[in-house]
Amino acid sequence: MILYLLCLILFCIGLYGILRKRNLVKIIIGFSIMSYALNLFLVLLGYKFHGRAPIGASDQNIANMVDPLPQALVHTSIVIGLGMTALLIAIAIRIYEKYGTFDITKINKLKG
Amino acid sequence: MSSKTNTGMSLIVKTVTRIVVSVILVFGIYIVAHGHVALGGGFAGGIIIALSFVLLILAFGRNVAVNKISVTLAANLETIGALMFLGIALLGFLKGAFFTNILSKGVPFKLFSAGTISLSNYAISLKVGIGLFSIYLAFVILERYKQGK
Amino acid sequence: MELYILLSFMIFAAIVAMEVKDLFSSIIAVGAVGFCLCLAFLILKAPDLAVTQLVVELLCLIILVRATIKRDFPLVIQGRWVFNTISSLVFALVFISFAYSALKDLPDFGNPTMSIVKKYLEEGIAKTGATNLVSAVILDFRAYDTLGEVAILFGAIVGIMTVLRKTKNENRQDKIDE
Amino acid sequence: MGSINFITLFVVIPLGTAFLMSLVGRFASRRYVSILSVLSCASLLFVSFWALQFLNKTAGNILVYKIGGWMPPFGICFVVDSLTSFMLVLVNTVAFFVCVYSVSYVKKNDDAPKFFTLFFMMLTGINGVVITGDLFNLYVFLEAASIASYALVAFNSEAEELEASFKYTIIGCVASGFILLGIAFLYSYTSTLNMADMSSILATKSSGFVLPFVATLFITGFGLKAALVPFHAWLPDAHSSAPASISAMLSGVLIKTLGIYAMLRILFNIFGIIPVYLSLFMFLGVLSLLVSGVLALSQWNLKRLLAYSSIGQVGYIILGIGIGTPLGILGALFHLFQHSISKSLLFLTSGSIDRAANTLDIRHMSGLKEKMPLTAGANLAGSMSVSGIPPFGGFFSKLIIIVACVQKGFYIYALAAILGSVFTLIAMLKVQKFIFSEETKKEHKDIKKVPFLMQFSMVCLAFICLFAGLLLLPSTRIFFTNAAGVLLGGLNYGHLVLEAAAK
Repeated sequence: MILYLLCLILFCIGLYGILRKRNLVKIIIGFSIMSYALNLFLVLLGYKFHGRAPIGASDQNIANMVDPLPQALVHTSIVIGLGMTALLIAIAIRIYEKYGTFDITKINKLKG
Repeated sequence: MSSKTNTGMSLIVKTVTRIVVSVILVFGIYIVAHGHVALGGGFAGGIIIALSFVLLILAFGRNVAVNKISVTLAANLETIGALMFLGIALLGFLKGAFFTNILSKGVPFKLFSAGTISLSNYAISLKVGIGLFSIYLAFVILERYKQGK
Repeated sequence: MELYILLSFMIFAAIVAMEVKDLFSSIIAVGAVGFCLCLAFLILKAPDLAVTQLVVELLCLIILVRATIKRDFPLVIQGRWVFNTISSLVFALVFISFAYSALKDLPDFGNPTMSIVKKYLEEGIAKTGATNLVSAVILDFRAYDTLGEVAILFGAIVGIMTVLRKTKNENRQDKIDE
Repeated sequence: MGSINFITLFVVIPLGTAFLMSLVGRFASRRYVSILSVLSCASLLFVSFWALQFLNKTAGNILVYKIGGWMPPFGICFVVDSLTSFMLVLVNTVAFFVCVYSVSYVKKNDDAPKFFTLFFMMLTGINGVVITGDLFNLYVFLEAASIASYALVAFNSEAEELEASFKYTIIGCVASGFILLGIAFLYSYTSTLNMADMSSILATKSSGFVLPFVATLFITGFGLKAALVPFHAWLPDAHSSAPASISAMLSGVLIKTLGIYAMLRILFNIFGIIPVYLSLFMFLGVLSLLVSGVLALSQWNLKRLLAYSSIGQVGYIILGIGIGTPLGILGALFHLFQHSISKSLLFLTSGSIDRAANTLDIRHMSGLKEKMPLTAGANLAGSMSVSGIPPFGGFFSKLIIIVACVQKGFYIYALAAILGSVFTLIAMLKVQKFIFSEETKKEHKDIKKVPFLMQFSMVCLAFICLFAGLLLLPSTRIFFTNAAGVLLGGLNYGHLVLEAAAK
C-alpha cells in the first residue's frame, strides 16, 4: 500500500513539473517522470510475493509467476513514452530556434 | 569546439569504438533472436542496434554520419520493417483470423520456434532500430545546418 | 525493503530534477530516476522491462543532452513561488487522499487477482510456443496492441522528421542571408 | 467467421496506406500519392457503409471479431454495434471529403507524402478507437491518433504552430496519463481488460470507492481530449494553427471520437448509467456552451472563432447526453453527426478563404462573395447549420435537445441552450457580414480561383448539411435510435458482446 502511495507521489511530482514549471526542458522532464511513475505503478499491481519472472525454464515447472499482462502493457507504454518524449524534444528544439529561449513566459505569440 | 565535434573524438575513442560497435551489434541481434525464449525481444534489441550506430556517430563526428549514411535508405528500411509486421498480421487470414500464428510452434526453448512470434521480432527490430537511429540522425543534421549558416 | 529505499530515492531525485536551476544537472537527475526504475523492474521480477527501460533511458538521455547542450541555461526566477508551492501541495494531498481510499478496495500488494492471466500461465507455452510469457502476450495474445505500438512509433518518427525539416520559407531566408 | 474478416479493413487500410505512402512518396511521382490516398479513403467509406448494411442483417445487431482467434477476455476483439457503425460512417465520410480537399490543398507543398502519412496515421487511430472492444487497446490507438495530430498541428513549422503544438502535446500527455492511471486501477480491480468482461464483473461487485475515483480520472482525461470548458484552453490554439484540412479533421472528428465517444463508451457501457455523472455532464455542457459562446464573440481570427464555437457545440452534445432520456441522447447523436459535417465544412472554407485573401483576420476582408461564390455559399450553409436556422440539420438537433430538456423539467438548462444558440448565431453573422458582404476591397481584386477538388468537397458537405434534417424521417431515423439504444442499454453491452463472441 505504501509503495502504491509513493508511486503516486512520484506521479504528482511529474504533474507538478508539467503544470508549474516555465522551462520547456523541465516540462519534458516532468512528463518523463510522470510516465515512469505510471509504468512502475502498473508493474507494482502485477507483483506477486515469491513469484518468479514470467519466463519458462526447461528443467523445472514453475508454478508461481508474477503477472505477465501488466508487464506487456508497460512494454507498450515505455515505447509510447519514448515516442512522445522524442517528439516533444524535437518541437522544443525548433521553438528554441525560432524564439531563442526555452522560457515559456517569453513564448507567447498566440493570444486570446 | 565545433570543428572538434565535426570530426569526432580522439584516436583512442575511435579505436575502442571500432572494436566495441561490432560487439554491441551482435549483442543486439542476439537479443532480437532470443526474444521468444529468454528476455529481450524486438524492441529492446532494435534499440540496442540503434544505439550501436549512435555510438559510431558520437565517436566519429557528424561529418561521417551525414556523408556516409543515407537517410533515404534508413527511411526505406524502416518502412519495410513496418510493412513486414503488417504482412505477418495479414498472413493470419490464411488460417482464419487477423494475427493468427500460422506457422508451426516448434519445440519450446529452441531458437527456431514459436512460429510468427520470432518473425515479428525481426520485423519489429528492423523498424525500431532503423527508425530510432533516423530520429537521432535528423537531430544531428539539423544542428549541422545551423552551424553551416 | 529495497523497493522502499529505491522509491524514496526516486522521489528525491525527481524533486532534485524539478528544482535544480541548471538544466544539465536536471537531466542527470532524471537519468538517475530512470535507472532506478530499471532496478525496480528487476526487483519486481520484470527483467524484460528492465532491459527495455535501460536502453530506452540511454537513448532518451542522449537525445536530451543533445537538445540542451550548447544552448543557454536561463535561470528562470519563479514569481509567486509560495502560492505555487502551497497550491500544488494542496492538490497533491487531495489527489493522494482520494487515491488512498480507492487503493483500499484494490487487492493488496503482492496478491493480484490474476483471473484471466491464469490461462496465460497455464497454456501460454503450449499454445504459442514462446517460453518468454511476456513475448507471448505482446506478440500473440495481444499482438494487435503491438501493431498499434509500431504505428505510434512510426507516427512519432514521421512527425519528428516533419517538425525538424527545413521548410520552404527557411530555405528562402537562408539564401537572403547569404 | 470468415465473412466478417472485412472488419479488420478499418485498421488495415489506413495503416497500410500510411506505411506505403512514405515509400510511394520517395519513389513515385506526386500523382500516385494523391491517387493512393483518395482510393484508400474511398474504399474506407465503402467498407463503412458495407458494415452498416451487414450489421442490419445480423441478428442482435452486434458483430464481434476475435483477433488471432483468442476468445474475448484473453485476446483483443473488435466490436461493431450500432453506435460503432454510426461513428465509423461519420468518421469515414468526413475523412473522405477532407482527403479530397487536401489533395489540391497541399499540392504546392513538397512534403505532401509526410502530410498524408500523418493523416492516415490519425485516421488509423480514430478508427481503432471506435472499433476496439478492449480498454488498453483503446488507449494505444488514442495515442496513435493523438501523436499524429500533434505532429500535424506543427506541420508548417512556423513559430505559432510550434508553440500551439507544444501546448497541445503537453495537455494531451497529461490527459493520457490520467487515462492510463484509470486503466491501471480498473485492471487491478477487475483483473481483465476486455470492456465487455469488465462491465459484467463490475456489475457483480459491491459499490466501493474505486469506481468514483476512476470515473473522475476518466472524465478529466477524456474531458481534456474533448475540450470541455474547464479543460478547453489548448483547443483554440491548436485548431487555429493547424492546416485548414487538419483543423477540419480535428474539430470535426478527432475531439468527438477521442473525447466524447470514448468517454460515453466507458461511462455508459462499462460503469453503467449513474445519475451523478449525468448531472455533471449537463453542468459541464451548459458551462461550455455559455463560456465559449461569449469568448467566440470577441474573436477576430476566423479559425479561432470557429474553434471556440466548436467548444460550445461539444457542450451541446454533452448536455444532450446528460439529459439521459432516449430523446435527449438521440438529439445529442444527431447533433454530433451534423456538427461534424458542418464544422469540417466551415474549416475547409476557411482554408479557401485563407488561400484567396492571404489572411485570416476577418477585419481585413470584405466582399469576397463576388470572387468566390461557391465558397461563400458553402460557408453560408455551414454557418446556418451550426447556428440552427430551420431548413438545416442543426435546427432539428438543437430543437430535439431543447425539447428533451423541457420534457425532463430542466428549464434553466433549456434557456441556456437557447442563449448559447443565439451567441453562435451572432458570431456566425459576424463572419458573414465581414467576409462576404459589402464591397470588394482593392487587394482582393486578383484572387486566384479555388481548385475544382476543393470546391467539390465543400459543395458535397454543404449539401449534406442542407439535407441532414431528412435523416430524421422514420425510415432512416432507426440509424440514430439504434445507436442511442446502445448507450441506453448500459451494462447490457457486456452480455451482448460475450454472447456474440461465444457463438
